[in-house]
Amino acid sequence: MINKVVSGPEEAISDIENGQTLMLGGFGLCGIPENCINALVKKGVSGLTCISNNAGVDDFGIGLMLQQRQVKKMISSYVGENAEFERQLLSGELEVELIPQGTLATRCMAAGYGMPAIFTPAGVGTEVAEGKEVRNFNGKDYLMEYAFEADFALVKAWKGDTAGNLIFRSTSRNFNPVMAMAGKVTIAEVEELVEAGSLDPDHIHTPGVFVHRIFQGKGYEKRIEQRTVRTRN
Amino acid sequence: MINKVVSGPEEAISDIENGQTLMLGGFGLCGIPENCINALVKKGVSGLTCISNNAGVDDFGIGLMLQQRQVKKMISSYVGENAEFERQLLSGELEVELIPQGTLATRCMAAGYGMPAIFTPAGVGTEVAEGKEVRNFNGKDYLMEYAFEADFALVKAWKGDTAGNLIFRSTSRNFNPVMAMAGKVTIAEVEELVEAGSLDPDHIHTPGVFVHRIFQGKGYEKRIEQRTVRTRN
Amino acid sequence: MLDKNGIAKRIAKEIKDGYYVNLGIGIPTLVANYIPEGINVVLQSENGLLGMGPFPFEGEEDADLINAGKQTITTLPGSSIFDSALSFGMIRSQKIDLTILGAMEVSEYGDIANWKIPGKMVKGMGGAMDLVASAKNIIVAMQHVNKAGESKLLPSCTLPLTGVKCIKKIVTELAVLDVLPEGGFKLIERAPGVSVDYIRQATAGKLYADDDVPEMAFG
Amino acid sequence: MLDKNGIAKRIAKEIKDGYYVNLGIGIPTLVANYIPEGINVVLQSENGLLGMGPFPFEGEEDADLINAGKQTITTLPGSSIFDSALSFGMIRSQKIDLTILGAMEVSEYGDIANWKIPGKMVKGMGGAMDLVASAKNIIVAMQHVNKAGESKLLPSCTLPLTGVKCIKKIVTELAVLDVLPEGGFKLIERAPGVSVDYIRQATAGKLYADDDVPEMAFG
Repeated sequence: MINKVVSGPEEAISDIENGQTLMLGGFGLCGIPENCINALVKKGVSGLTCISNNAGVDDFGIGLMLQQRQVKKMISSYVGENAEFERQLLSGELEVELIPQGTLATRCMAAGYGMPAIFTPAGVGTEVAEGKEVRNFNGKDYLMEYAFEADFALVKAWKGDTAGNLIFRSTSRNFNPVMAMAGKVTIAEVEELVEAGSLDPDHIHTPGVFVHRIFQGKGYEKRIEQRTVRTRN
Repeated sequence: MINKVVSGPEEAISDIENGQTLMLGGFGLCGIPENCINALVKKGVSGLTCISNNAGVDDFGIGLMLQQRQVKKMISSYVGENAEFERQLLSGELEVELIPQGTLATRCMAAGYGMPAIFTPAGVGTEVAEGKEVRNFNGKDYLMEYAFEADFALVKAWKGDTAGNLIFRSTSRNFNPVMAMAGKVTIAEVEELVEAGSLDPDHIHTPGVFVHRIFQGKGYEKRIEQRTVRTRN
Repeated sequence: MLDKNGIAKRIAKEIKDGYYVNLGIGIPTLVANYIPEGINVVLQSENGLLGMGPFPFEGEEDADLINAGKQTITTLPGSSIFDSALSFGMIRSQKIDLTILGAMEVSEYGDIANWKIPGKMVKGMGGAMDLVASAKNIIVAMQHVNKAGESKLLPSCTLPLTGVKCIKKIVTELAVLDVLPEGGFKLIERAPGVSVDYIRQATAGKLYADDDVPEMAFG
Repeated sequence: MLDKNGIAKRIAKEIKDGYYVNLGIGIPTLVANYIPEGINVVLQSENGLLGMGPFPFEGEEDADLINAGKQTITTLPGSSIFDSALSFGMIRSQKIDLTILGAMEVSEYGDIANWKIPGKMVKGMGGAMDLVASAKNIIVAMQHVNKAGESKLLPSCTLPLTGVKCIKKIVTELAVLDVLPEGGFKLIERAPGVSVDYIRQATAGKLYADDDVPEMAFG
């Protein structure tokens, strides 16, 4: 097997440069590449275009990169819960492209599947459709949406092996597998890194061929955005 | 959970009618819905269009349906290894549409993902492209291929639960998950049927929402087409 | 006049045995509390889960297990996890039987606006545009009038659209209404004690009402 | 002049450390036997496997574990299983570094024909059209001439095409040749004891050869 292991987040992201396009896995704060984000903040790289469903909160996730003014443009489906984000957007410092969540996921998938474009009905007849090709199939209108291109995809998995195979846990899977397939370079951080051969081939969510670098992350905070509970009767 | 369990293959396929379009999972003889095929042979339904990567061998798999003249048309990528198939094809009794294997898989996936068409470079400049729309993206030509529509998808899984969730074993996964998503009615036969809640949600390959009927099959032969072995030194 | 729970309770009556259901944020989330006993329903959360259960008991929250509203949740037996692309794949291919979501405005042709108010901070559409564009059966849970007393059931939407000609049924604090294919709101049920005239006054779009519109019944 | 194993052995030299490789049926399958020691290579089987291992020991065959040639195989540590759509997804998105397959004819522009002989029973293209249309690096393993002694390296293919302008390198029993972007076969290496003139006679398409074409070296 091909060994993809790197020493840690610093080495993994060392060649990310100003102005590049990154995909970041996660939904809300769930399943985000915490170690890579922290390393990007430390490195101070800027002018980034970030493709991510959300933009974190003020003091966690992509919010940390926003505070450092490292992000030039966000491509997301939902960007609430972030005061600094709002300030930068209203002041014109930050550019935002909002696209439907399913379109976002499918454009990532399209890149991973080598499909240059896909058709979706999401956004037909709305401002999302402006400037886009509309095509009718079987009486229904669809927008043609292009596959994303990202210089790097940063994803977070639960377990991974030295060959780059990934297994995600529960709903922290979300955008991670489709983004893992879509990066020109894909960096995976995992809670537990094991030897190739330790994972059941039938359980693997992302085959190692899509992953270029992998490392075991440290100090996962896994912050909860909306803690909702019920009480025992 | 919604219970999808039916008594067996006879009940599962009872409303399949002459002239309908079926998808059948499997690659070669690996992971084919043996019980459903046997029930179709017994039922004697005919004039079928079968979407399946292969057409079985003379005395197993779809070959059994060919012997009974139940198949009007095969849509496949590879149809060797079948003398009766060849005879019917050359005599004009059987219609065959050969399409690239990746195109076949992706047209199934497109149906399951609600995408009316996809783009693939496979077949550009060949007779497969005849009559199809060619479109250039980033300097490369692609064919537009339509999502399949199938009245029924018949798939074979290793384990399944009463909610219709499926887990496949090793390379018997092949076309089964994409076809499971693509049938108007999807019938799953499994080697082991368990109660909902017995399977780890992270291990499920096909979510139950795609499966309409499920039953535990019997007497799996799992024939091997090319037995290749090495000798111990 | 119904409160939010009343709206949720009335909508719950629309859920049939064997349905896969996607619940939006707000009132739709409350619908889960009123699903009739003996009915088997599977809730989808579009971040990648079928078989969503109730909130966890205190101390049992799992940061890796959240719903589309980012709330900690649980799974029920028979649940399955998948990535976001497959999640919207099943939405586009209409495997979800019923979608319930909120709205700022609905037009008499079934257009819906629920994601953007020009001049205000825009948070994004999330999965709403995918859901309304694909779902075969959508119920809108909304207030009939806004805080300024203006109708939210309009001849045409004034806010940027989320989707066009996609809403077929609306449940508000005042009424249950169908959107007619040829345009117009058809009054199906009145909230307890609310008159047809009251509803007519609160509805800016065309309203069609029979002489005898029944009051809502609850289970 | 090389036998089939010789062709496979020469092709194996093109495999670099860290490559993901797809091997077609026939001579390409033999290449697996000659992958240099110390080189880490992962073999893909397009039915849905990365990390294909050797044939199983007798008695250990598993009907659920086969390769694209329907042969019983094994997996190596670090292997992964996936469905056929994802398998061709990774082929289309060029995650496979090298594809090795057989051919009936190759044209001097890199067109390939390997799936159909008009008037004969057609078995189908399987995954060949997907592979040649997508792979960034394809090596053809083939006989230089057919049984009738006619060249299979042609100005243009006479058989129905599998793909156009996609082949960049060919290894035959006689030679290693590159296909030039502007058209024509460039002779890179001769099989041991085979002269340039012999190769020229066996090549119907344009052949370019330097004065001093080296003999193939093996390991």
